[in-house]
Amino acid sequence: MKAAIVVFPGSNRERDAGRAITQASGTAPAYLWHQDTSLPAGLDLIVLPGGFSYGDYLRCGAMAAQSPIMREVKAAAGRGVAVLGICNGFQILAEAGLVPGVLMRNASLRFICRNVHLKVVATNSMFTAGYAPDQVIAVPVAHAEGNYFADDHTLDRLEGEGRVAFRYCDAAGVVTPATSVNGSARNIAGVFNDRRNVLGMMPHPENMTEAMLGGSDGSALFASLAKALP
Amino acid sequence: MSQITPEIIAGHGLTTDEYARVLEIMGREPNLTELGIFSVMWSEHCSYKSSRVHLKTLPTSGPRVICGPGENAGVVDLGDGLAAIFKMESHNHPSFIEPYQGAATGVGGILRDVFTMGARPIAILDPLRFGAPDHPKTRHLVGGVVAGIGGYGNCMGIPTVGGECSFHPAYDGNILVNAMTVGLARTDKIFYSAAAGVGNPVVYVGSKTGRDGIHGATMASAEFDETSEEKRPTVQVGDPFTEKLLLEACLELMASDAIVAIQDMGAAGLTSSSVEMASKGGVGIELMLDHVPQRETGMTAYEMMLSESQERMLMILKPGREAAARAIFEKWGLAFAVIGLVTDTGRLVLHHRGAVVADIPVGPLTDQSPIYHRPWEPTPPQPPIDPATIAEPADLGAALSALLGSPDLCSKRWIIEQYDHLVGGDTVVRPGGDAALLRLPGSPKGLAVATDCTPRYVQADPVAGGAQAVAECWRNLTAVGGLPLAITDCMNFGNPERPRIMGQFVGAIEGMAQACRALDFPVVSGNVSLYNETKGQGILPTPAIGGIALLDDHTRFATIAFKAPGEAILVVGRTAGWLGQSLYLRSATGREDGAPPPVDLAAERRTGDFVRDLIVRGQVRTCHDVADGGLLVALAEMALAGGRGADLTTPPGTRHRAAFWFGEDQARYLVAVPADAAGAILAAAAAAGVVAAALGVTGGDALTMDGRALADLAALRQVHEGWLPAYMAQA
Amino acid sequence: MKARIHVTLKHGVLDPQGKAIAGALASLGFAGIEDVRQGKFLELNLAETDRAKAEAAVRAMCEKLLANTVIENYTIELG
Amino acid sequence: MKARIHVTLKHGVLDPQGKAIAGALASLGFAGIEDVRQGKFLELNLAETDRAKAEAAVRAMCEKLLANTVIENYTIELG
Ligand SMILES: Nc1ncnc2c1ncn2[C@@H]1O[C@H](COP(=O)(O)OP(=O)(O)O)[C@@H](O)[C@H]1O
Ligand SMILES: [Mg+2]
Repeated sequence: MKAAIVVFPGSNRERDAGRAITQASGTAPAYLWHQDTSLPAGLDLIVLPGGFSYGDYLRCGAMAAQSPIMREVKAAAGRGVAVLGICNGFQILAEAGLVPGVLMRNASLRFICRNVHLKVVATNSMFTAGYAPDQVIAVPVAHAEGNYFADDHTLDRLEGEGRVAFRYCDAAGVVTPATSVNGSARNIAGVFNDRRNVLGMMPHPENMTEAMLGGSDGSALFASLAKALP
Repeated sequence: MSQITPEIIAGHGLTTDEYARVLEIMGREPNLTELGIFSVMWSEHCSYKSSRVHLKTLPTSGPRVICGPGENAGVVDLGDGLAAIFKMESHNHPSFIEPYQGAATGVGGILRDVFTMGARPIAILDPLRFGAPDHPKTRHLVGGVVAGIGGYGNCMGIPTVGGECSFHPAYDGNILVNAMTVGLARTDKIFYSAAAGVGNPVVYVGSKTGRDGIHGATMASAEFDETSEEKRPTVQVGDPFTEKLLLEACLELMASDAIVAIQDMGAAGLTSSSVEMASKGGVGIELMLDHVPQRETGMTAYEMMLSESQERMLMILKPGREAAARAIFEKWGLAFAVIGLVTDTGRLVLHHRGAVVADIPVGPLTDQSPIYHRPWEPTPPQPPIDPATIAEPADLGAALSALLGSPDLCSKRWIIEQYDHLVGGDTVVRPGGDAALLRLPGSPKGLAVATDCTPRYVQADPVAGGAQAVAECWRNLTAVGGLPLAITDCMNFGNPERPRIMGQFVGAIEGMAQACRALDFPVVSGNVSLYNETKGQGILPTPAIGGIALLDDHTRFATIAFKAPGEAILVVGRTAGWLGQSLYLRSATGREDGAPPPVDLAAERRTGDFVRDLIVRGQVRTCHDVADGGLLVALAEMALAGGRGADLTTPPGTRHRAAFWFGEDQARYLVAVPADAAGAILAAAAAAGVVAAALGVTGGDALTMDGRALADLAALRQVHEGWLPAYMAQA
Repeated sequence: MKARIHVTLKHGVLDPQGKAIAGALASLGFAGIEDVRQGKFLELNLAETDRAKAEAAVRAMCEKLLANTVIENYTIELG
Repeated sequence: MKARIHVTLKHGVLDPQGKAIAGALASLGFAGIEDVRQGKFLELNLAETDRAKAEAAVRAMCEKLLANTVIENYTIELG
C-alpha cells in the first residue's frame, strides 16, 4: 500500500497515523506538505491526520480545506483513491465538501479525551471490511468539535445509502442519545462519501493498535486498507 | 530636571538601596528604558534575590545529570544517546486574573523552556491548587484554568498526563497554577543559551511584539492587593497555533548546526533573554530595536524591551546561516529578523530611531543583582496526635465514602478528560494512577512522570513536609516500576519579607535537600513563586515536586487497578496509624492540626527499592502507593480502577481501626499478587528488612472488612466520580 | 476601507454554544431568556478604497472561507 | 425584546484567530488585507419588554458571563 499523510500547519497526530499504517502494511507512508501542488504518483491512500490545523481558528478545518494540496486530494478522491480523514482530518473533509455535514462544538462545550465504544455500522468498504457487522469496538476520542450535524434530509440519505460507518454506542452496542459522546446527530462517528472511498471519522483508531496502549481495536481499519490496497 | 522620580523608582519595584546600586553601576542616572531593564532583571521573578542563597543548598548533581539548574531546563541522561529535558514553572498571578489565558500562557512558557534546549516535548503535568470550593471565585477559576491548560497543550499536540488538583481556603485569593513539561532530546543535540562569537547575528523569531503584559515580571513578584484586578490589560493572550509552528521550525533548524545559542523570551521577554545570553557568554549584545518585528505601531524602546508577547525566541546564529534559517521560519509562516549582533564590549547597547537608547554593562547588571539573606523564623512544632483521643467512627464505610467523595480525594476525571493524554501514541499508563508512563519512541525504555506535594504537612512542619513532597514523588514513580532519576520543583510561598514565611521556605528546602540526598534524586531545574499572599493571608507553603523515572523495559510496569479475583493484597511498609494532619482527621473532626507523619528516608528507600524490584522482575503488576487518606482510600482506588472489590482483614491487635485504615504513615505501598506468590514475597520482604503484611483478598463487587460489608463499589464509584462534575455543573 | 461581517448560523441549525449559554444564564438567575444564538463578528481593514470592488472582494472571502454557507449566513457592511 | 451583543477584543490584545485568518486570506490570493479582528456576536430573545430593565439585565449578563471583561469589550443594542 502506497500511503501518504498530509501535514498541515498544526497537524499533530501525523506520526501516530504513520505508525499505524506502517504496522499494518509494512511500508512507511510519505509525508506531504499542505502547500504541495501535486501528489506522488500511484498513491493508494491519503490520510488527513488529527490535530489543530490553523489552531482550529475560525472553524475547525476551514483554512486547511483551502490549502493548495486539497485541490489534489479532491481530484484523487474523484479518481477513486482512498482518503481517510481522522478527527481534524474529518473536519477538513467536511469543510472541503468531500463528505457531507459539519462538526460543531461538543454538546458539553468541553474537549473530551477518553475511550468510547463504536458500533461498526457498514462493513462494505475498504476501511471497514475487516470488522464484523455490528461489531462493537473501543477506541479513543480526543476533540472539542466532533458534534456531527447535517439536516434531516441528508441524515436520512446517509442512512438510506448505508454511508454511516460508525456510531457511538455503549459497551453492549446499544445506541442511545446518552452514548453520543459529543452530541452527534444520530450518534454518527464516521461517514463515507457516496463512492465509499472517502471516510471521515472523529475517533482515533491510530491510537488503539497495540494491547500495550490499552487495546488494538483500531488495527483492523488499517489492516483492511492494507488488504484492499496491496 | 530628573526623569527618574522616586515615584517612578517605586513604581518599578526598586528599593532606595537597589536604586543606589543602579546609579553606581551606571555611573550616571539611568533613562527610563534602562531603569525598566534593571527593574525586571532585579525583580524577584528574574533575580531570585530572596531565594538564591537557599536554593544553592539543594543537591543538583549526580551521575546522570547532564545539566542542572541555571539553564532553561534541566537535562538528564537516559542512556542510548537520549536525554530527558524538563522543568516546572508557575503562572499563579496571571491565572488568578484571567484563568484561561493565564494558564494557557503558563503552559506555553514552560513548553518553550524545554524545546529551546532542543527537546521535543512529550508530556505536560499541571499541579493545581484552588481556594475553598464554596468561595465565590473558585468554580470559575477551576473551569478557566483547566480549559486554558487543555486549550494550549491539546493544540500543541503534547499529552497532558498528570498533575494534582486540591482545594483549601488558603488559596482563595492566590491560586496556584504550576505546569511541568518533559521533553526528549539526543544527548549530542542539546542547545544552551550562552552567546558567543563576536559579530554573530542575533536573530528574533516567532510572533511579533506587541504591548502585551508590560510589567508582568514585576507583577509576578508583587503582593496582591484589591486593586490588582484593575491591572487587567497586562494579561497576555496565548497563541498555541503559533507556538506549534515555532516548535516545529526550531526543531527543524536545530537538526542543522546553524545555532550557537538559543533562549526563549519568557518573563521580561527581550530584556531577560538578551541579558542572560550575553551574561552567560561573557559578551556584549547590540540590538537595533527598529528591526524587531512589531504588531503595534509607535512602540517605544521601553515597551519593546519589557513586552511579554508570547511565542518568541532569540537566537545567535553562526555567520552566514541567516538565509537558511530564514527559509525555515518563513516556511512555517513565522517572523524572522536579524535584530543585532554579539559584541566584545560586555555591554547591552540598544539602538532605536537613530539613537542609543540604553547602554548597560551586562556583568554588573546580573552579578550585582541584589541578594537578600532575609530573616527567618522556624515554624514551631506541633504535638503529635494520640489516636486514642480521636473517637472511632460509627461506620468505617461511611467515613471512607466521605473521604472518597471529598474535593481533594475525588476522581479528577473531569480534568483529565479535558486534556489530550493520548496524542503521540506513547501513553502506556494513562493519568489517574500514581505516575503516568510513556514509552520512548524507538526504544524499549519508558519514562514515568509524576508531581506531588502535601502543603498541609509543609505548613505544619516545613522540613518534614519538604522531605515528604520529594519522597512522595519518588514513591509514585517507584509504584509504576520506575527508577527515579531527578526532580524539578516549583516553590510557591507567601511574602518572604515575613520571617515566618521565609522560615517555611528555608525549612522546605532543607527537607527537600535531605530527601534528594537520601534518595539520589537531584534537583535539575525549578522555579520560585513568592508573594502568593493577599491582604496578609498567605498560601499554604507549596513546594511542588515534579519527578521523572526510567524503566529499562516499558512492558514491565504496575498500575493501581486490581486485575484478577482471588489475589492476595499486601501492604509493604510500616503502619503505625498516624492521624496528625491526615485527611481523615479533617473529614471526621474538622481539625487540621498535629504533627505531620514522620519521614524516614532510609525506610523510604529500602521499601521503594524492594517494591520496584518486584515490578521490574515481573512479580508485581498491581501496585499503588499509600498517601492522602491512608490504606483504605488507596484500596478503594485500586478496587474502583479494576472494577473488583476486596475482602479485608484488620490485623489482630490493632488498637485504633480508623488510625490503622486512614492513618497517613509514609513509605508504604499496596500490592496485589497471585495468592500462591504472596508467601515468597513476604519472606523476601522480611529478608530485606522491609515490613510487609497481608491485608486481604481481591474479588467481588464490594469492599468487605472483618466479615462485614463496608461499601458497595457502585456506590463508592458514584461518590468518587460524582463530586467534581456536579460541582462544575453549578453556575 | 473597513468591512464588518456578521456570520450567523442558519435557521434550524443546532447551536450548542447558544444552547449552553442560555442554560448558564438561566442558572445564574437570569429569567425569561427565550433563545440565544452565537455568531461571529469579523472586522477587516482593506487597502481597497473602491466600495464596489471592496464589496465584491469581501463577498468572495465569505463564500470561500469566512462562512460555511452550508450552515451559515453572512452579512457585510462597509464603511 | 431582542438584544444584539458584540463582544470584541480590547485594543492591543493579540487576536490569534484574526491573525491566522488574515494569513489564510492572503494565501488565497486576497491582497491588501491590513488587519482582521474576530469577535463574537450574540442574539438574545428576552421575555422582558421594559427597555431599561432589559438593558440592565443584558449588561449584567455581559459582565458575568458573555464577555471576558479582562480582555474584551462589549456593546449592546436592543430592539
Ligand atoms: N490537574 C490534573 N491534571 C492532570 N491529572 C491530574 C490532575 N490532578 C490529578 N490528576 C491525576 O489524578 C491522579 C490522582 O492524583 P493524586 O491524588 O494527586 O495522586 P497521588 O496521590 O498518587 O499523588 C494522578 O494520576 C494525577 O496525575
Ligand atoms: Mg500516588
